[in-house]
Amino acid sequence: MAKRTIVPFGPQHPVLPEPIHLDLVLEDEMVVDVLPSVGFIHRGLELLCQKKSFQDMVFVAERICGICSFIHGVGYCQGIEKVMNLDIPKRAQFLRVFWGELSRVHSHLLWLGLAADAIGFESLFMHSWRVREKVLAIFEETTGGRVIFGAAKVGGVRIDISQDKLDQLAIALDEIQKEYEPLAKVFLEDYTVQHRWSEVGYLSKEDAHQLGAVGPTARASGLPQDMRKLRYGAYEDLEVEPIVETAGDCYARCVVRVKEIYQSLDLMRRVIHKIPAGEIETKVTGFPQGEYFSRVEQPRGEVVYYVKGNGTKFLDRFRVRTPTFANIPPLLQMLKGCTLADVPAIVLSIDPCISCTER
Amino acid sequence: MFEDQEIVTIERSELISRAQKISKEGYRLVQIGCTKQSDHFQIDYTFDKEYRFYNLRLSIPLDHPTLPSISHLIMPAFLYENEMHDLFGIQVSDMILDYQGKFYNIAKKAPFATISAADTTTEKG
Amino acid sequence: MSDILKMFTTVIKSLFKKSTCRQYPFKKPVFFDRTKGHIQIDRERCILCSLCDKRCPTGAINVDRNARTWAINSYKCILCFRCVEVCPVTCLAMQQQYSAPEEIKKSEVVEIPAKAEKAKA
Amino acid sequence: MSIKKSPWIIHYDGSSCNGCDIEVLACLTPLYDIERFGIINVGNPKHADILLITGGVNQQNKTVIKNLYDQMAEPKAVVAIGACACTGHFFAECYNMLGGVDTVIPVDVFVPGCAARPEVIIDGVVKALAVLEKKQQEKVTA
Repeated sequence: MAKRTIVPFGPQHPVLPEPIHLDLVLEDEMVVDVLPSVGFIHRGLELLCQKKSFQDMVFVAERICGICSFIHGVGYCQGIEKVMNLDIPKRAQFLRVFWGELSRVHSHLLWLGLAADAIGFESLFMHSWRVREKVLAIFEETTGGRVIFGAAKVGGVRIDISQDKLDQLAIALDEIQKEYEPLAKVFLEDYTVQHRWSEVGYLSKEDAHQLGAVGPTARASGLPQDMRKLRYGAYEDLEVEPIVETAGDCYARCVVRVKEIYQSLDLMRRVIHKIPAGEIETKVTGFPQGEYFSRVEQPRGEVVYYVKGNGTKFLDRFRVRTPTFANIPPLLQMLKGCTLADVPAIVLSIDPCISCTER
Repeated sequence: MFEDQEIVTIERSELISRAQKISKEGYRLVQIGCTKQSDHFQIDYTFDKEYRFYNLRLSIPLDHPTLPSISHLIMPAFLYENEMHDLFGIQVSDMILDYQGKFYNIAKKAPFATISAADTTTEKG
Repeated sequence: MSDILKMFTTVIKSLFKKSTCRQYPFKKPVFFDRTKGHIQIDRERCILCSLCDKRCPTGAINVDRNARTWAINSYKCILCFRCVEVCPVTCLAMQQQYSAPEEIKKSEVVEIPAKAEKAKA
Repeated sequence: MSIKKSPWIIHYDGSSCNGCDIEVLACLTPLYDIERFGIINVGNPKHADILLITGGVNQQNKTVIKNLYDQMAEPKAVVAIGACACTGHFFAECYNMLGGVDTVIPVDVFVPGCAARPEVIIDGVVKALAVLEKKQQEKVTA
């Protein structure tokens, strides 16, 4: 038997923008066991619900994570809206989908860049982020913020986009797609990318289900699982088909994300086409009483918000289960049996968002 | 559109058998969550199968919070159980991986259980 | 062969294309109408109602009625727009220019002239 | 002199929400591209002159930040980026947070914003250069 060594990975590591610590047990070059330790970003923000009113909690929810900030806000608002039996105007719901899908494009482009960087493909990283800046420009133009924009609100959205602006945005989306196409071609066809990711970090369909994988990680292993199929909000009027790959390796996870960007761009065009005129928010009176598990689909997968109100302006409990938390057990499974050199690529392939995970 | 959510209340002794049954039926574990109530801890085990939401709920007393682990049946449960131990001080027995309270490494022990809503309400106005 | 040709066309195109870079700080930053920069107060109109102080989720705004001052700590402000929404006399506004980095944290204190209140009342 | 022409930076994510982190990364990418000024993001604290910290300090990463700071060579400057790193804003009330970065290590420049814009981050780094210069002169005269 080969000699066992323990290699610490993180928390400050060149390939990781965020701190996570893994103890890798190695036999020669092979990883045989992994022990994760988390908690570097644990802030304890769930307990803030006892200090901030339920309307201020939207700002806290948006700061769970800066990448999928808007969807966090929307998920929280949906939970409160169900508890309070609020009827949200259709226009607000469509705007939520618009910004939500735009966030997905931004998040996936960001991931594609980081993943390219992890395999040493520097120019691809730069090009992904160049296209991503165009998405951020749309955010800034419509809401005023580049990454965290505080557009969600209990009862609707805070800012409207005029019809003229929406028509202009349709053109901007076409431009983004035009710039994105050659980039996507590199991810789908380039030899380097395929060579580095094919058959690395394999996760079978059974394991993915058993270990509770969510989002692109699950879809790349052949599980058609997408919470947008629950048809919450405006997804009631917008049909979404989950994008599924069956290979189950890092490359399949990349392909899922590359294709989801096209899907999101398409969804946004449908939103611009279908969006009805009208109010953007309903007046909120009273305080939430009751409980609800709100489930929405984030760029990284399914996220669950549990809100429990007790009839005062402070909530009893606010709990978030974020997609990366659910993806840690599949990650441990993928890492077993890989080589040390593949660890960064595999860790990045689940799109880890540590500040979500530890809250 | 809001989904229908089935919440079933069970006893602590039933937990293992119910969890075994439901994971055999092909449900996946979505989350395990804990909520502190005035006289008990409310524990939620959430499962999902093809977008069907199913929740097992049980309550355990505040002064003697113990739970059997389901992590040898459903592996991902160990993360949530360690989390519950660190945040609420719930003793979970026989976890497949026990961090011994070092999961989140919080200076204060079981913050969610010791802080009550009354003494933290500091917001102005 | 065709690959090399393709490469050269890309290189030559890139050589003559306009730079993507915004060339900050040599050129001025690009702002949009809605860009969130910092909160500005119109001191002539402020009535010291201290609603913004109460509603601010982070406690960045401090209103002192006795000293007649309105202070904002831009290192606490999260640009959530809340104060602008609640202000009854709309004397607060979001400006596009961001607040500059400093070596010491200090609040920006604005004194509210007394005559403004009389004029309002 | 050479430091001023080409400072190397190291970035550590305290307990931030990622918002400021991706803006720090955005500074390195084509639209803002601070490599124009010879600024390089490195992974090793021993190579770095400026430490960029996003997010506040909590119980667990307190020691990590201290270690990173101690491992950097003199002269060094610390830039706290975003409202969390400056004061902790509403997260300062959380049970696990100590507050801003200045509770653990001395901070030279505070960059406001939530999330801080790339332009402000560039301004902050430029300001840190002046601090570095001053520190170096003090070191020479001492």
